Order: sequence, then structure tokens, then C-alpha cells
Amino acid sequence: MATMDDAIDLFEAPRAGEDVLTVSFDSWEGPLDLLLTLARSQKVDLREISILALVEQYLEFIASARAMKLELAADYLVMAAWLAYLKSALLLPKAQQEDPSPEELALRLQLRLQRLSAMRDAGARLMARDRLGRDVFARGAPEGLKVEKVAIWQASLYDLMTAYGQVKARTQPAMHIVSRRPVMTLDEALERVGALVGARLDWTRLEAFLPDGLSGALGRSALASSFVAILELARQGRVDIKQEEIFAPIFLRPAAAEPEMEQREEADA
Amino acid sequence: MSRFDEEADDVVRAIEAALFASEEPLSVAQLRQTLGDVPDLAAMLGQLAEDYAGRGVNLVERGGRWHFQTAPDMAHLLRREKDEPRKLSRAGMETLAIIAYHEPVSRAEIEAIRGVQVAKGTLDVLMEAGWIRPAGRREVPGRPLIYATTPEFLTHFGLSSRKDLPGIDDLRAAGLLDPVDLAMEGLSEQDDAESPLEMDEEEA
Amino acid sequence: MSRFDEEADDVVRAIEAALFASEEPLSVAQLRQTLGDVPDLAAMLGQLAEDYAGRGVNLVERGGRWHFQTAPDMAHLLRREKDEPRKLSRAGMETLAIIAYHEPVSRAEIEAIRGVQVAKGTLDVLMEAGWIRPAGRREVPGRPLIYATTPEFLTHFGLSSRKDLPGIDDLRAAGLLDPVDLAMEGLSEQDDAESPLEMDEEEA
Repeated sequence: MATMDDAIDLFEAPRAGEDVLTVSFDSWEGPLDLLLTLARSQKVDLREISILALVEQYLEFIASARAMKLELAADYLVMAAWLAYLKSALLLPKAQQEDPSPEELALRLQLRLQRLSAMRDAGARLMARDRLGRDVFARGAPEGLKVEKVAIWQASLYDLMTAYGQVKARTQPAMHIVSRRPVMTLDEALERVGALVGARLDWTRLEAFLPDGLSGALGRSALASSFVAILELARQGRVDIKQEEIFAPIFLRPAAAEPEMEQREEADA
Repeated sequence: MSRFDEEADDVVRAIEAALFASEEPLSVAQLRQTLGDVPDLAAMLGQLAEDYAGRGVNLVERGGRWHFQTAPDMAHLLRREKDEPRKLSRAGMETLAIIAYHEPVSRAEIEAIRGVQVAKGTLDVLMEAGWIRPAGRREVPGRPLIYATTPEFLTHFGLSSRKDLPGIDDLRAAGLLDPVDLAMEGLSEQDDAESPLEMDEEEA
Repeated sequence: MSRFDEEADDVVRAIEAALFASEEPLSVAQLRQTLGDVPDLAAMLGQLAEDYAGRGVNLVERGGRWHFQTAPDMAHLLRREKDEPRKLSRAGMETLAIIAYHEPVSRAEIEAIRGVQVAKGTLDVLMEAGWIRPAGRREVPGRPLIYATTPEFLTHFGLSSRKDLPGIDDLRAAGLLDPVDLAMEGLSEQDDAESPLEMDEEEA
């Protein structure tokens, strides 16, 4: 791979000590990528690689980059610090080591490098396959398989009838009929009470002048109309009305003769 | 004749691949551009066409340019029809009902009865379904197209004739007419007549 | 083996025509939709593929879908006419490989292998190419989205199935598709290692 070769060149150049050099860390996708590049430069199977040698190469590379005052991304420095620790741990006598052992850490690093390397190779092999549209080609001008949808319209006779019913129901002018409420009109009451009162001689309760068997709304209507009717009859001087107290029964009788009127007038005077 | 599966030589294979991959028919000259100088290209094309003659795909020449196309007798496979049951919209249903009860009617008459405009698409759908057809023009100003139902309509709805359509009374009895208007009672009689309905004044 | 120019029967011709005409690879089920019920369709496809094996155009199966394509050895003739598909970056290539060989994988898992963050655009490019798709979520804390390859991926890279991924068997056998932790466990069991392996935090 061209990029990998470039990377190795870039790396090897500073070791050779040339003074004018541009090292671009953009060449690597992070420290692991750089480590893998360095590991591959050992030209041995990654399983055989010397992690200690790899660590030294990395640290040396970072050191030379810093000597050239290159901007180093933080993760390269973090990796450098960690590798420096790993290196010292690997060099210490075994007895003084803590968990996890530096051998394990080294092994993990090695396994990671193997995995990245495996995927890098796999990607390259994938890209090198006969790819559709690059190496092999589909038909340039396929006729195409066309599926034409034919609508099968569904409706039942019931739907048809309902629809027509709805149209009719919706569009016909609705006629509103106000139902007549059962009432006794004032005229009816005047006529009835006027006719009946002549037949009585003495004080008679108002209710006695109502038609028999009325109840509910009609009963109340008859009572109200009859009451207004006797007031009218009284105004015409045809009946007398008396009530002992508020809400007490109302009595009426045919109006007395003229003298009573005169008496009242005299009294008023 | 060559046996495709054994003997196709590389030039024939190249012609085949080039024609297959091309987005347009290729002339002999264009093929030469792709394949380099091939002696007897025309003869090879002819032979390739012959090889493919009995296949589902044929190599054909049109106006000096070559291309593969599917065999003509396979055309029916490539344009497949698929039934798609669809329910008529309410507007469609109402329009159809009005046509059935009042036919022949113009669109303006349908609108007057529905009290709502009738989209052109609605009539199109009903015609596509095969239930209505244009039935001439009304001899009034503007000579509007009038519509009537078709025999397919009767078949689909299981009617032997339009007289089988339930009358207004039947609809009312079935509870399909909510607010009742006595004035419309004569409608079912008008149905039987072939004459256009004397539309109400709102029709104008 | 049949002789193309003489013996192709109508069913074979129909399969041929449908696959030639289709703009997309077709599964056996899709073919059946077009052709109706063909007994032994799979066997016929196999035979058709064999018939075309030596031609300039081949019938291939990719992830259960069939299509015709030009023979790979014609690439040099045809390539110049076609634009090469946009070149994938190394990050894109590796990410695609990781998804293909490990699928389904979460972004964090991809990052663990690559040792760097996956740039947002990388997955977008792969999805835009139609090679990967989100394939649900991993039922672990955070429910990360996981990614898998698509049928178009197999078609594009000429793979019959993921089993055809180059070297996948070797990689699996070598444990290189297992996470590092799992590999360490395996190794430590073998080694009778004394120490536990929780050391992730230093690993970054």
C-alpha cells in the first residue's frame, strides 16, 4: 500500500538524521496506526514481533519528532507515556511487578496490532475484488421489470345505497316543526271562568273553575290563565275576589250589586 | 454455431461483454474503439446474433447499431400486471350512486344533487372501474357531457336492471335516509323513466 | 450442459429474459413473482449460470440474488468507458472490513479495533454507498446502534455470502475476529495465568 510505504519513509528519514524534513502525523490515524506501521517495518510476523523493540522505536520516533518541534497530538504523547511505563516494567525484575504484568500488557498490545493489521489487510483484499461497476458491469440498459398495478375497485350494493341515502339526507332541506305545548289560553280561561262564575252564588275557590282532571303542565297553564282571567273579570266588575292572606286560597263570586260599589266610593271619599 | 458454454473465444466474449454493458446500442466503429482492431467484426456480430437467436435475450441490429434485447415473446413477463383491490372513496361512491339513480346526468347535475363539487378524478376512477361511461351530451347551452352506468355496473352490483335499485321508500325503510323530506318521494318513479330528471331549480 | 443456440427451453429463456431485463439482482422469490411457479427454479438458475460460465457475460448469485454481469477478465476493455467508483479512504476501507467481518458491530467496537474514533462521515459514506445499514441496537447499557452489511455490499464486491469474505475462515480460526479480552482469556487459560486481566483503562 502506497500510504504505508510513505509512512515508513517518513519514519526512516529522521532516523537517518537528515535535517530538512517534513513529518506529517496526518499520515497515521492515531498512535495504534503508527505502531502498526513500525511493527510491520520489523518485517516479521506480528506474532513474533518484539514489543520491547517496538516500544523503543515508537519512543525514539516521538522523541525525534519533538526534537524537530513538531506539533504532536495528545494521544501520541499519552501513548508514549504509557509505552515508556511498559518499557520500564518490562525491564524490571519480575519479582517487583504488580498486576497486571507487563507481559500481559505487551501481549494485549500485540493482539490489538494483529487485529488492526488483519482488518487492514481484509479491507485491501475486499477492495481488490472484482467490483461491480469497476471491474465487472451490470447490463447497461436494462429494460426493467415493470409491475403495473391494476386497481380493482371494490364497492357493494349496500355501499351504493348508503351513499345515495347520505346524499339525500345531506342535501334535503330539513323542516323543523315546533311541537305545540299543551296550554289553556287566556281567551279560553276568560270564556270558561266567565261562563261558570254566573252559576255560583257564593265564594268559590278558583280551582273549582278549572277543567277536571288536568295535571302537569296543562294544569299549571290552566291555573295561570284562569287567574289572569279573574283579574280581568274583576277589572270589568263582573266578579269579586278575596284572599285571606298570602298564598291562601283565592275565592271569587259574581260581583255584588251596585250599592257595594257606591259604598266603596263613599268610603274612599 | 458455437457452443456458448465451451467455445466462445475471447473476441466473441469481449463483444458480448461490451454490448451487454453499454448503455446504448453500439455501432461497429464504436465496438472497434472498445475492442481494438478486430478482423471480421461484422461477421462475428452476425454469428453472435445467430447464437442468441433462440435464447431469452437476442442480439439485434438496428440502423447499424447493435444491442441486446429481451426476446419479443418474453415481453409479457416484463410488464406484469398486479391486481390491487381498492376501495372506492366516499365521493366516488356518492357520485356513482347519483349517476345510477338519475342517469344520464351531467357533472353539473351531479354536483347540484351532491351539494359538493365533483372532482374530475372521481369520474375518471368510475370510468376506470368500468362502471360509468359518457352517454352523449345534454342539448342545453354548453352541451355538457352526460354520464350513465354500464352493464358492468349492473354485473358488479348484482343487479339485473336499474329498476332493481331500491327506491327512496326502501332506503328510508332501511333507515338509510335520516332527515325525511316528503317532497322527494316521487323520485323512485322518476327512476324508471329514461328521461332526464327534471332537476330542481338549483341545478342552473 | 445445454446448447444455448438450440435447446433453451421457454422456462430457461424466461429466466434469462427476466434477469437481463431487471434493473436489480433478483431473488428466487422475486423471479417466481415474475415467472409464476417454476418447479426447480434454483436448479435451473444453477444450470444457466454454468451455461454462461465461459461467456463474456456471466450469471452470478450474490447473497441469494441473481444477476448477469460482464466476465471479470473483460475489465480491462470495459473499465475505460466507465467512471471508477469514488475511491474509499483507508478509514472507510478498514471500517467497512471491520463491519463485514464482525457484523453486527457498534461504533465503539469499530473504534476499539482501529484505535481511533470513527469520524462521522465514515459511516455516512458507507451507508450512502449502500454497503452498510443500521441493524438494530445492542442490548447493553446505552443501547448502541449496531451496523451490518447489506445485500448490495455482497453484490458490489462479488460475494456469494459473507462466508466468501476473503480469508474469513483463517481469521476466525486464528481468533483474530475475537475481541482482545476474549483472546486474552483464552491465552491465560492456556497459560494458567495467575493474574486477572482488568486493565482496560490503561489500554487507551
